[in-house]
Amino acid sequence: MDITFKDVGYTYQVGTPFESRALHEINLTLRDHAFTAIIGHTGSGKSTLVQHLNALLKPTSGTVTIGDRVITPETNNKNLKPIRQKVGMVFQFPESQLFEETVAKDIAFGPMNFGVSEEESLKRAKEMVQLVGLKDAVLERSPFDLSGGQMRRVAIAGVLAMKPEVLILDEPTAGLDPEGRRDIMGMVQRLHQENQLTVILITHLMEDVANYADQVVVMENGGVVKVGTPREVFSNVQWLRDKQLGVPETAAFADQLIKKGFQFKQMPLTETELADELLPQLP
Amino acid sequence: LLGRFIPGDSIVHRLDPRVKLLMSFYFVGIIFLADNWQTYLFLFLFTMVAILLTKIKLGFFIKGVRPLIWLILFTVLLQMLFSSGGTVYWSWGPIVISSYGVVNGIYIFMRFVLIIFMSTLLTLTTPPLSLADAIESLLKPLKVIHFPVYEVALMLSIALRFVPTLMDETEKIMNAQRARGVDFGEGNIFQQMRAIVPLLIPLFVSSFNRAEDLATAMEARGYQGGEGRSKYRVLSWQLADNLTILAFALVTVVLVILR
Amino acid sequence: MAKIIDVTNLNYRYPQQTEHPALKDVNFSVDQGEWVAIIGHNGSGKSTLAKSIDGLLPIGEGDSGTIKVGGITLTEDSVWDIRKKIGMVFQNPDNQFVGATVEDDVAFGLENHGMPREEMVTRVHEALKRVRMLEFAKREPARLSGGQKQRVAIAGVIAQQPDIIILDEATSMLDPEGRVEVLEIVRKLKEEENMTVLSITHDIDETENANRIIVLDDGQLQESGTPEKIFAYGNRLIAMGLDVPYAERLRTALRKRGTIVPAQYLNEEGMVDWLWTSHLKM
Amino acid sequence: RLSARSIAILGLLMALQLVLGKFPVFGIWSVRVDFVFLATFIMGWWFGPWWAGLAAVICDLVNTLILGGSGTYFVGFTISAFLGGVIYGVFFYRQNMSWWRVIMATLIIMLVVNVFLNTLWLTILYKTPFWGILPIRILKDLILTPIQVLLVYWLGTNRNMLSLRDRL
Repeated sequence: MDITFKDVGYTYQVGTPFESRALHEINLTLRDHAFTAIIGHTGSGKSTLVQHLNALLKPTSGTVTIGDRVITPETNNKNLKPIRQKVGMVFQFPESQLFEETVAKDIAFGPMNFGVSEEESLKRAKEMVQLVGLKDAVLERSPFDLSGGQMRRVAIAGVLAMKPEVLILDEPTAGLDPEGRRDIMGMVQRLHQENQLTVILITHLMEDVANYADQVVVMENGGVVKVGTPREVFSNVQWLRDKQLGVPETAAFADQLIKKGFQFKQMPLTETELADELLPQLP
Repeated sequence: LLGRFIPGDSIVHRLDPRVKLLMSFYFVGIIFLADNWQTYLFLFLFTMVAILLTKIKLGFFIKGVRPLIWLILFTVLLQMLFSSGGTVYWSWGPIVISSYGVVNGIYIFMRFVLIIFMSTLLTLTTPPLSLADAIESLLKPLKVIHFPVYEVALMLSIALRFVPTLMDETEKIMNAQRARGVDFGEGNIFQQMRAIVPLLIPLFVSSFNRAEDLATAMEARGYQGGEGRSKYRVLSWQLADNLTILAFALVTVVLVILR
Repeated sequence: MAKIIDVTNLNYRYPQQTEHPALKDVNFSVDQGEWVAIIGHNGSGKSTLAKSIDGLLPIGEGDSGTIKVGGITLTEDSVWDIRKKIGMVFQNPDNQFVGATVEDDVAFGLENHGMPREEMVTRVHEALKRVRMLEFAKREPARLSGGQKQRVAIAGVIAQQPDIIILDEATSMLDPEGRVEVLEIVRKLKEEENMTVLSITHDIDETENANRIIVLDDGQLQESGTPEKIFAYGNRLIAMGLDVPYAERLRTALRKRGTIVPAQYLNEEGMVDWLWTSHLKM
Repeated sequence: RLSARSIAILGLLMALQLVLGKFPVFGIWSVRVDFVFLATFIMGWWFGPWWAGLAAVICDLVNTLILGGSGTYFVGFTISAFLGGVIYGVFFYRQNMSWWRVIMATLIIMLVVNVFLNTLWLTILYKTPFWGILPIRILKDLILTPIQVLLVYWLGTNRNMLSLRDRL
C-alpha cells in the first residue's frame, strides 16, 4: 500500500487568531514495504505529517492517497476507520494510552474496535505479547504494574494486534535505556523484514536511521527539504551540520579521517563498513 | 494560553487585581439597587466608560454574553409574557404582553448584560496569575480561623500551571485511542459513554504520576509546608486603586439618589 | 580531598515491594568537586540511590546504613539542611516545573527557605542569566521546549547555591539539542563553581565528562572506575545500561578483522590520531 | 496539615477538573455531558468532604474568574460547588463503593444542588423566574442522573483507580 502526498498543506486552527501553518507543499511517496525514516528538528512538522498517514488529520490543502483511499480537505470524517486499521500508529510515549485492567484486554482493545471477535482478539493479544518479547505471564497483570519499558511494549503490541500493513512509530525508543532501545529497534526491523510491514519511523537518532532505514525524509519548517537513501543524505556531512541535524557517528568519524587524508569509496554508515574500508589503508 | 486575558497597557490593566476582583463582586451587589430607567441608564453609562478605559474592543465583551444567550432570552421572554400591569398590548389566555412586561424584560436584559460585561472586564484585563495572587491575598485573613491559605494557594497555582499540560495530554490520548479505532462523540449514548473510558483512565493515571513526581521535586527544593515561606510575586496597591474604590462608592451614592 | 557524599552499608526496600531490596549494601563516596556518573540498566537502583541521598524516600524497617552529606549525617532532623546542600534535576521536564512561569519556578526553592524578596529577585535574575533563559523569565512552561524546561530546573538549582547537583536522568527525555545545551551548562557549573556533580544516566556523552563511573546492578555496586576503564568493557556496557562509545565500537570492529589495535580504550580523538599515525607508517 | 504529595495530587486533580470542563466529549439531544463531576467525585473519595469541597470552591473561582466560564462570579454557585464536593466526600471517603451509595449521592447532588440551589441562584442573580426554569432543569437532570450514576460506579470500582487510591 503506497501512501502519496500531493501538494499537501496543513494549518492548525484555521480562521482563529491562533492560526499557524504546520505543513506546506508536501509532495512525497512512501512506498509499500519500505522502511522510511523522517528526521528534522522538534517543530519541523514531522508529527503533523504522520498524522495525515492514518487520517487523524485531513490536509487543509492538497490530497493524501492512502492505498486506494483519497483524502482531501473535503473528505467526510466518517468511514475513516478502515484506514486506521491498515495504518497503525505508535505515538511518542505510547504507554500513556494504556487503560485496561489487564494487559490482554488492553492489547485486544484495538482489534475489537475494528470488529474482530473478543476470542480472536485475545488470541492475538497472546501472539503479540510474544512478538514484542514479553512473557505470557504478563497477560493477566495490570499494565500499570509493569516497568516503563514493558509498558511501552504492551502499547506497541496493542497497535500490532490490529494487524496493520503500515506501522508508524514516533520516537519509539525515547527515554529508554540502551538495551531497551536496541530491543525495540530490533523488533521493528524484524517486523519489517519478516512480516513485510511498511515502517515509518520518526527519530532523532541518526544511528537508527543509518542502521535500519532505506529511505530518509528530512523536514524543516513544515516542508520536506530532502529525500534520499541514508547514504545520499548522510554523505554531505557539512550540509547536515549546517542544518543542525546531527550526523551519524560513523559519518562524523569518517569525516574527521577524510580530513586527515583517508579515502573512502562511499560514505560509510556503520562501524563495520568503516572498519572494512579502513582495513586496506592500515598496516 | 489560559483564560481570556488580552494583554494591554490601559489604566484598567494596571489596576491591582485585588481591586478589580473586589469591585466586580461589589458591582453584582449594587446592581440590585437599580430599579428604574434612570438607574439602569446610569449603570450602563458607567460600564461603558469602564469598557472604554480598557481600550479593548466592545466585541470581546459581547462575546462574553454568548454562552448565556439562551438563558437570557428565556428569562426575558418569561418576564415579558407573564408579568402584567400597565397597558396591555396583546393577550391570549394567561399570556399577556403589557407595557410593564416589556419594560421589565428590558431591565432584566440590561441586568444580564451589565453583570456579564463587568466580569468579562475582569478576565480580559487581568492575567490569570495575577488573579490567583489576588485570590490568595484576599483569603489571607482566613488564616485566623486556621484556614490553610498557603496550601490552597499552592494548589491553585499548580492547577493553573498544569491545565495546559493536561489539555495537551488529553488531545494526545484522544488521538492515540482514535488510532486504535475509538470514535469520540459518535453513536448512541452507551457507545459514547464507553468511548470515554480509554480517555479518562489514562488521564487520571497520568495526573497521579505527575503529581507524585511534582511532590518529590517540591520536597527536594525544600518545600515543608506554608510556614515561613516568603513570596516572590507581590502585588502593589496604588493611588489609582484607591480612586477606583472611590468611583464605585460614588456610583453607589448616585444610585441611591436616583432610586 | 574532602568527601562531600559518603554512603556506607546502605540497604533499602520500597514499602510496596518488600520481597526485593532496591539497594543492597551500597558503599561509595564522592569528593568535593568531583563528577561521578552512576550507570546501570533500568531497575538497577540508580534513581533510588540518588533519591536516598537527598532523603526523598520513606524509610521503613530493615532499611539501614548511613548517608553523610558535607559531614552531616542524614536523619529526619537534618534532612532539610541536607536538601539545601543538594540541587536535584529529575527526568521529566514537565513534572518538576512547580511555578506558573519561569521566574516563579526558579524562585520556588528560595521561597521555601523564606528568603527576603530583594535577594530572591537578584538570585533569580543571576540564575536565569547563567542558563541563558533570562528573556524567557515571564514565559509559561507550556511554551518552552523540554531542554528549556530542564535549563529552568538547573536555574532553580543554581539560585539555591548548593554544593552538589544531582542529575537523575535529567537528559533522557530531551532531543539531541536540548541534551547538548543542558550538559554544556552543567559542565560550566562544575568548572566555574567547583560544584560536585552526581549524574544518573544512560547517556555516553554525559559519562564522558565524569571523573568516575559507578556501575549498579540489581541494587548492588558492581564496579567503579575512570571512564577509560569502564568504556573498555565494550559490548558489556549495554547490559550496564550504557551505550558503547563510538571509538570503542570501531576498535572492536577492527580487532575482529585482525588489525592490531591499542590494548586500552581510546577516546575519539585518540582513535583518529592512532589511525592517522598508523596510516602514515604504511 | 497536608503533605506536599496530597497538595500536588489535589492540584493535579483540580487541573484535570478544569480540563474535563473544556472537553464536552459527548452530548445527547441538546444536553451537554461533561465529566467535571467525576473529578469532584475522585477528590471526595480520596480526600474526604472538607478537601473535596474546598477544591471544588477553588475550581469554581478559577472557572468563573480566571477562565471566564459562563457568566459571572456569584457566591451562590460557589456554595453549590462546595456542597457537591462535600456530598461526594461524605458518601465515599473511606467507604465501600455500592450501588445505593452512588445512587443516593448522585440524587442528592442532583436534587439539592443542581435542581433546587442552582435554580435559586439564577433567580436571585438574574430574576429568572424560579418555577419557569425548574421544569427544564428537572428534565435535564433526569437525563443526566443515570449517566452520572453509571460513570461514578464504574470509576469507583475500576481496578486501576483502586490501585491509585491505594498509593495515596
